[in-house]
Amino acid sequence: MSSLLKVDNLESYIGLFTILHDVNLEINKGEAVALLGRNGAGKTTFLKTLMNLVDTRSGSIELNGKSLVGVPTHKIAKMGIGYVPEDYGVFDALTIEENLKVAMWKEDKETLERLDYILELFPDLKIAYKRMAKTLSGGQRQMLSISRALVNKNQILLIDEPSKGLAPVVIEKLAHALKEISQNTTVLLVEQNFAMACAVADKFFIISEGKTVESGNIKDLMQDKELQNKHLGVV
Amino acid sequence: MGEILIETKDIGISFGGHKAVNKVNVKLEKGKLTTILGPNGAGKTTLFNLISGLLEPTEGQVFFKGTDVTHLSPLKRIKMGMGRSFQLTNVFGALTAFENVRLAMQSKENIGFKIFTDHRKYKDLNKKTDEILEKVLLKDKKDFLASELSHGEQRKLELGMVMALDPEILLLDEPTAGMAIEEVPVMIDIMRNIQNSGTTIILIEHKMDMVKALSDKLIIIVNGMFLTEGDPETVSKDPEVLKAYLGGGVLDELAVKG
Amino acid sequence: MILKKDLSKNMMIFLGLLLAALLILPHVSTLSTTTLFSRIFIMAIYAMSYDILRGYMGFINLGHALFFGSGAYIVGILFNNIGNTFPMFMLAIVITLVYSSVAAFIMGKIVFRSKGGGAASVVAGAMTTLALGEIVRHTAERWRDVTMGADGLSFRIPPIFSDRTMFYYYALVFLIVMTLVLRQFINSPTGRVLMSIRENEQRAEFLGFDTEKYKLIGLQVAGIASGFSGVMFGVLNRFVNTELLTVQQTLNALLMTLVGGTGTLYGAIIGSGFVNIVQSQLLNFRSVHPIFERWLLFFGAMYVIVVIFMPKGFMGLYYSITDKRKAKIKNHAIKQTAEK
Amino acid sequence: MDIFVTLAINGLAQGALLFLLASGLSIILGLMGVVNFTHGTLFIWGGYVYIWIFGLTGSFVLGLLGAVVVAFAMGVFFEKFFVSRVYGNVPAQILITLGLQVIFTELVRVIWGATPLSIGRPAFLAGAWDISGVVIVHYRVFLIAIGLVIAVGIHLLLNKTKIGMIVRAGVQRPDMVRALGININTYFTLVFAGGAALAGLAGALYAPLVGSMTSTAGMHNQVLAFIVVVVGGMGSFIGSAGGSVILGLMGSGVAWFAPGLATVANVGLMAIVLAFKPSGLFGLAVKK
Amino acid sequence: GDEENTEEGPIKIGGITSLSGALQDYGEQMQRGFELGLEYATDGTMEIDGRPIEVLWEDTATEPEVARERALILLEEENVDILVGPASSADAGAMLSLAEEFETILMIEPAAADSLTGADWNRYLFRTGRNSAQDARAMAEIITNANPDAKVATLAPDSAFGQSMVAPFEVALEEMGGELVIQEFPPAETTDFSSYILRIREEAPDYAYVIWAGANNPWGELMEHNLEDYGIEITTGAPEIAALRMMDPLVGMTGFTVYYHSVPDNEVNDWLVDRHQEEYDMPPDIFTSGGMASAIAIVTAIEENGGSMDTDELIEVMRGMEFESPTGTRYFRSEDHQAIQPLFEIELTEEDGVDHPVPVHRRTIDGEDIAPPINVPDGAPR
Ligand SMILES: Nc1ncnc2c1ncn2[C@@H]1O[C@H](COP(=O)(O)OP(=O)(O)OP(=O)(O)O)[C@@H](O)[C@H]1O
Ligand SMILES: Nc1ncnc2c1ncn2[C@@H]1O[C@H](COP(=O)(O)OP(=O)(O)OP(=O)(O)O)[C@@H](O)[C@H]1O
Ligand SMILES: [Mg+2]
Ligand SMILES: [Mg+2]
Repeated sequence: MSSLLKVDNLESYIGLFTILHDVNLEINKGEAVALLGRNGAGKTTFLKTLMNLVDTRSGSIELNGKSLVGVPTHKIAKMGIGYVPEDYGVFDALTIEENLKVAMWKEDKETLERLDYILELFPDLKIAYKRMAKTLSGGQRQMLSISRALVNKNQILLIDEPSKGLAPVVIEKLAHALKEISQNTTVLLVEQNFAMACAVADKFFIISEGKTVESGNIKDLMQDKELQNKHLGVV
Repeated sequence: MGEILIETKDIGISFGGHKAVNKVNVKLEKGKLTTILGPNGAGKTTLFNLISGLLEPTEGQVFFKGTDVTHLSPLKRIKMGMGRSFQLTNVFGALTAFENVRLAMQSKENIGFKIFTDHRKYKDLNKKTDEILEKVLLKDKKDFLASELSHGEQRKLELGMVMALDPEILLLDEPTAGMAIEEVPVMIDIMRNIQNSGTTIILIEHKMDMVKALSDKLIIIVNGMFLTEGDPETVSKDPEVLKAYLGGGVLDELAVKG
Repeated sequence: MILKKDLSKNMMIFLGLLLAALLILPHVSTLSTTTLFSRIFIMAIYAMSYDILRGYMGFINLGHALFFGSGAYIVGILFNNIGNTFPMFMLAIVITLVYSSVAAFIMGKIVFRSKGGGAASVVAGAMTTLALGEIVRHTAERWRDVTMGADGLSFRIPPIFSDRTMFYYYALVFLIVMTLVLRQFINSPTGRVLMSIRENEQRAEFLGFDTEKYKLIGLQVAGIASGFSGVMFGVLNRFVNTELLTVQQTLNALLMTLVGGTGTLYGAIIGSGFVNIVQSQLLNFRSVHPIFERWLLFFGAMYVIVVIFMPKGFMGLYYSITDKRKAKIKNHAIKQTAEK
Repeated sequence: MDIFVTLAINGLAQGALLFLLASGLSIILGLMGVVNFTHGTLFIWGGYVYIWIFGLTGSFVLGLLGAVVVAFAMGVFFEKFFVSRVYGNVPAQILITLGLQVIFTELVRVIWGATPLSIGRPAFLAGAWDISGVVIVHYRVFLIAIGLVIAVGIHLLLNKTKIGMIVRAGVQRPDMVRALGININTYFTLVFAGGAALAGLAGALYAPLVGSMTSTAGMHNQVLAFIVVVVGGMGSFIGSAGGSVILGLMGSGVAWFAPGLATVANVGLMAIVLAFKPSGLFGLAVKK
Repeated sequence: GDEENTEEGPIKIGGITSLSGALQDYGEQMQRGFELGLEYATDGTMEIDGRPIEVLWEDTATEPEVARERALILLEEENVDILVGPASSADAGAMLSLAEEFETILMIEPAAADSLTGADWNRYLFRTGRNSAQDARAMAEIITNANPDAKVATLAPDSAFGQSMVAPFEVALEEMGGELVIQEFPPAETTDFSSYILRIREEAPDYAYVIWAGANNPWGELMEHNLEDYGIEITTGAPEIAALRMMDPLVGMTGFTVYYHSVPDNEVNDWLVDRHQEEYDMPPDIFTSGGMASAIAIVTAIEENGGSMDTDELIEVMRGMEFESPTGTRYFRSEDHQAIQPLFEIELTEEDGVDHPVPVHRRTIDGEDIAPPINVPDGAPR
């Protein structure tokens, strides 16, 4: 398998704060990877750094061998990255339909098929299709945010805590869907819900204090209670 | 049944044609921890909004401590002893974590409109604020601006603020969404303590472990309508609840299969 | 006083020296410089009052000049119609106090009707206050018998104020007193609540603060301070016209606070000094080079430069230095949480 | 009776003029949320460029075109180098655009002098019909027509393309729009410049109407444009059109029935509308 | 008026007017006129009795506070002997008390508000320019001269300017036998005058006296509504050239003017027109003539005072003093220091090669006939 995303010695900062100190990771095509770590460890900041929403100080990020450092966000996205931010990033003043439309790169048959698939997955959105996004419930916002990242054909999906705020049934459905999607599209998942992470991912990385400290196969992590305890506090 | 703190009578609201909450009757008991469960978009947050006064119902009434508060402003209800947190993080971004909590404390202490005394003079207020920050694991970050906190940390701050408010009844809307799993037990502890100090808690939560560990009673809402209520064990086995909300617990299977 | 605690030793020394310098200034400078400084002091209070609204409440008031201009009118009309005596000045202060608080109350009741945040409501508030300010200006313009409209009302002042050097000291004392008062207000519990309202009004309400009342108080305090500075401005100029009630006059306050740094209170003082000195210097440069006959080009450029290169104003520059120190401590804290 | 017909027609024409004046601002303030104090300057630049080109070529159309092009270019310049740095920060927007306004208004004086320049109407639009006491001025009818064309055109542009929604989304969450692969900066620049061009067009059409252009005409007309947009409802282009017509007709009515109130009628209406319906008269009706 | 300064060094004149801002144009014209006036009055030497004249110009930016501050610099730092200006009445209002405080003469030109030589008068104020009341009386005189019991309507902007032009007109007209039947005050920024014009049309007066300054003007609409067909004659004061350019529709109208370069017939004006043409390649305008008048007045006064700059003496000399100007001889009325001056009845005519209607002289109205009422407050120290 060839490496899709490769990050070396990444250091990034917001204003006067250095948040990521030393992040290293490599993700191959077709993998589903979970990024784990405690609150404030720097997971979100890492995803934002990939999207160049947070500035890189040093180190390298490569997608398919092309450096992403300093590339404008919209160009990074167009390289085939779908991004679900932690705070949903829903456009309140637009309808659900418009939110999705804005996200679509083209409106060809394939995209529309994906749209159908999404609306099937989240029937809530279908019902509220013409409504302003600001009226959505917390969970519905999450659904919309995920949907927006799914309408395009991406190489890789960056998803920040998708299970947050979703009801168990929906999490289940989502996990299935992500699993399915990860057959064709690489998925990088930040999760606090360990079960969800395990259900979707094959590999994991753990970030602590702005550094990647552990990585490996997620099945091993499931077994390794000690490691879980050390970095995740899962009992 | 113990003393009823909050009661809704046929409460409902519709947005256009859509009935987000539909003739819901609930009784929330003093001293108990009640959890409201339901699928996404069921109307849980909307119910909170109706109870706390953020929205005015299109039908029905809300009673708080026996008084009809249906048309009272949120402010009046808060003054009567209601406190709530928000599902979408809602803190004062450009103020420090400390100031966020201190303000809640100030409100609780009812300092009133003092316009020419220094806020720093209220020493015990500051002390209590520190205590609360310690409880919600934010002691080290008290001088951080709220906007500089990570999402999980902001959730903790939000919790700290309502704790400082020390209301008689506390409405918590998914307080732990996005919090690290390691900290869930701490949160459970915090909530137990709050409850033990005599505060009634109403919780909206999707984390079933936590719900089961904490709740005295579950209320299930689906499609804006009351479905059922009861103790956690019974209700979580109710087939209808399983179907509408909990699903089949397939997640774990999936994970095992890889 | 808590002042002691807030200021580092260096700061105290600096302020002491500054005060000493200001005290001897009239004796070593020309009368026009003295007058320029009197104007700076008075405008500083006007700008500070604006900063309370803009910087601490997050409220853009485009009608703020109505307090300022009215203060000047009140004193002018009293002097002109009843007599230019000191008791009339005191009466003007009292009337301004009452007028400003009533006007602020009415303005607040209208503007604060609609709650909630977002750019749209900021603009709505700005436009409502603009309308109210314009209505007051038009009223003054129409009430020509008394106000003389745009041509302006010139009046005589009590002899006690007519010595410019003495007036300079009055203005300085006025500035110091008002700064302390406003500072105290900002640091009061009420002041803190205003800041929380700026950040998130709905949340403040759900913490149990009657936000509308707090905003009204904030607006009244700002209105009164602005009205007082208007009274002093009137006495300084011995002239008032409807120009003092225009949107431009409000925008001057906005400029001064932004130059100095919004939400810092003292920034307004620096801003007033900077803006007034720049304007006066640009006019002085006329004789240096004809390009300064088009001084407005440079004045306009100042607005642009400030916003682009000093978005947080002079105080922002100052704080960014102290912030670097704080950042270190915070960086440390980030690590610590992570370690736990 | 003939008086009322005259007043109604004049009111409508006045509405059309207001609409032209406000259309650019409606986009910039309503859609992008930018409090743009360069509007008045763009407006007078439009007028001066029109007079200048009309003087050179004698062509009405070339004059308008020149005004639009120059204003568009100024819009690009303003947005790219200045306004783009202050999105979401209303006070900074006010100041930076105010600074540009001061500079560019002064430049007008440097280039064309402070003296008002007079300009006639093109021959084919001069004159009026006098139908038994009802006076209908050709140029005003022309304004109504242009106003309609622009209203419909821009409305279609905003609603049949993604531009409108992308800009609205970008105002709220520029980072997220970028993360969806859209170069929001370009959209902002183009939309701002589009609004600027409309301001320039308004200036160019205004000059022949009042017969002159002066460097001080900007501020008042700018405030007027703000009033129209706010009364009509921010964010709704059609709302601005409605607001213009209402203000135009009200202007005629007030001038006839209560001329003493004419100076405060506009701001007064705005204050009342904002106090009772902060979203503007058409704020909700259009955006469902 | 500083004593030390009296005998040695140059005579310092502080010129303070609008060199930027709304009235920049007026200020610049006045500045040119003033400098040319000095040249004329000193025969090109720029000296009086061997003492050179130095003029220091300051810009009021057409803002009263700035005017005051700049005036203060002139008075205090530059120790000027006399101040001249400004263009805006508000700027002048802000400077009045300084003249008194520094005991220095302020020669007002061309600010026109009546109150400057009326209610707000103090002994240091002189005005070479005409005030609103003189305009008003000229207009009333012209109208009643043609039609002794004329019914008149006024159309003026709803501003200090408009009101201050109409109020004295009403008094003057009534006094001269006419009747002011309707006053219309559209907002200064009006672009649609139809309501106001229609109301005037309904009232059917003999004359409509239109007072308008500003870019948006009612001329076109007045013509469109065919007032002439309703027997209403439009009249106004012919303004500066830039504003005349907008008055094409009014060709044929009779009115008054303060100055137009081809109207007065005297040698001062001939000199001014030639010299101005030479220097600036265009004819002088209204405020150029005013500027020149004020320069001549100042030089005349100093010369008559034997070169002394003593303020009190100058005031004495100037009271009742006659001086030349491009519009003929003027004198300062001793009661209120207002220059009494002739104005002109003119007719607007089309002239080949000129891009605006040209005011043609019909009659000179004697200054005495249109002398404004004296409104100096009773107790004011003289
Ligand atoms: N704007 C900011 N300014 C300063 N520090 C920040 C800012 N945003 C985040 N941080 C700090 O960076 C660290 C990492 O934050 P980040 O949001 O990446 O954490 P996270 O791993 O996503 O946590 P969570 O699970 O709570 O979402 C935190 O300590 C936080 O305080
Ligand atoms: N203003 C509104 N207009 C129209 N529909 C609305 C409005 N507000 C809420 N809704 C709808 O009402 C329903 C209930 O929303 P609510 O936020 O109460 O859900 P919830 O139970 O809290 O869900 P979640 O678990 O996702 O937070 C949702 O379908 C939502 O889309
Ligand atoms: Mg995170
Ligand atoms: Mg919810």
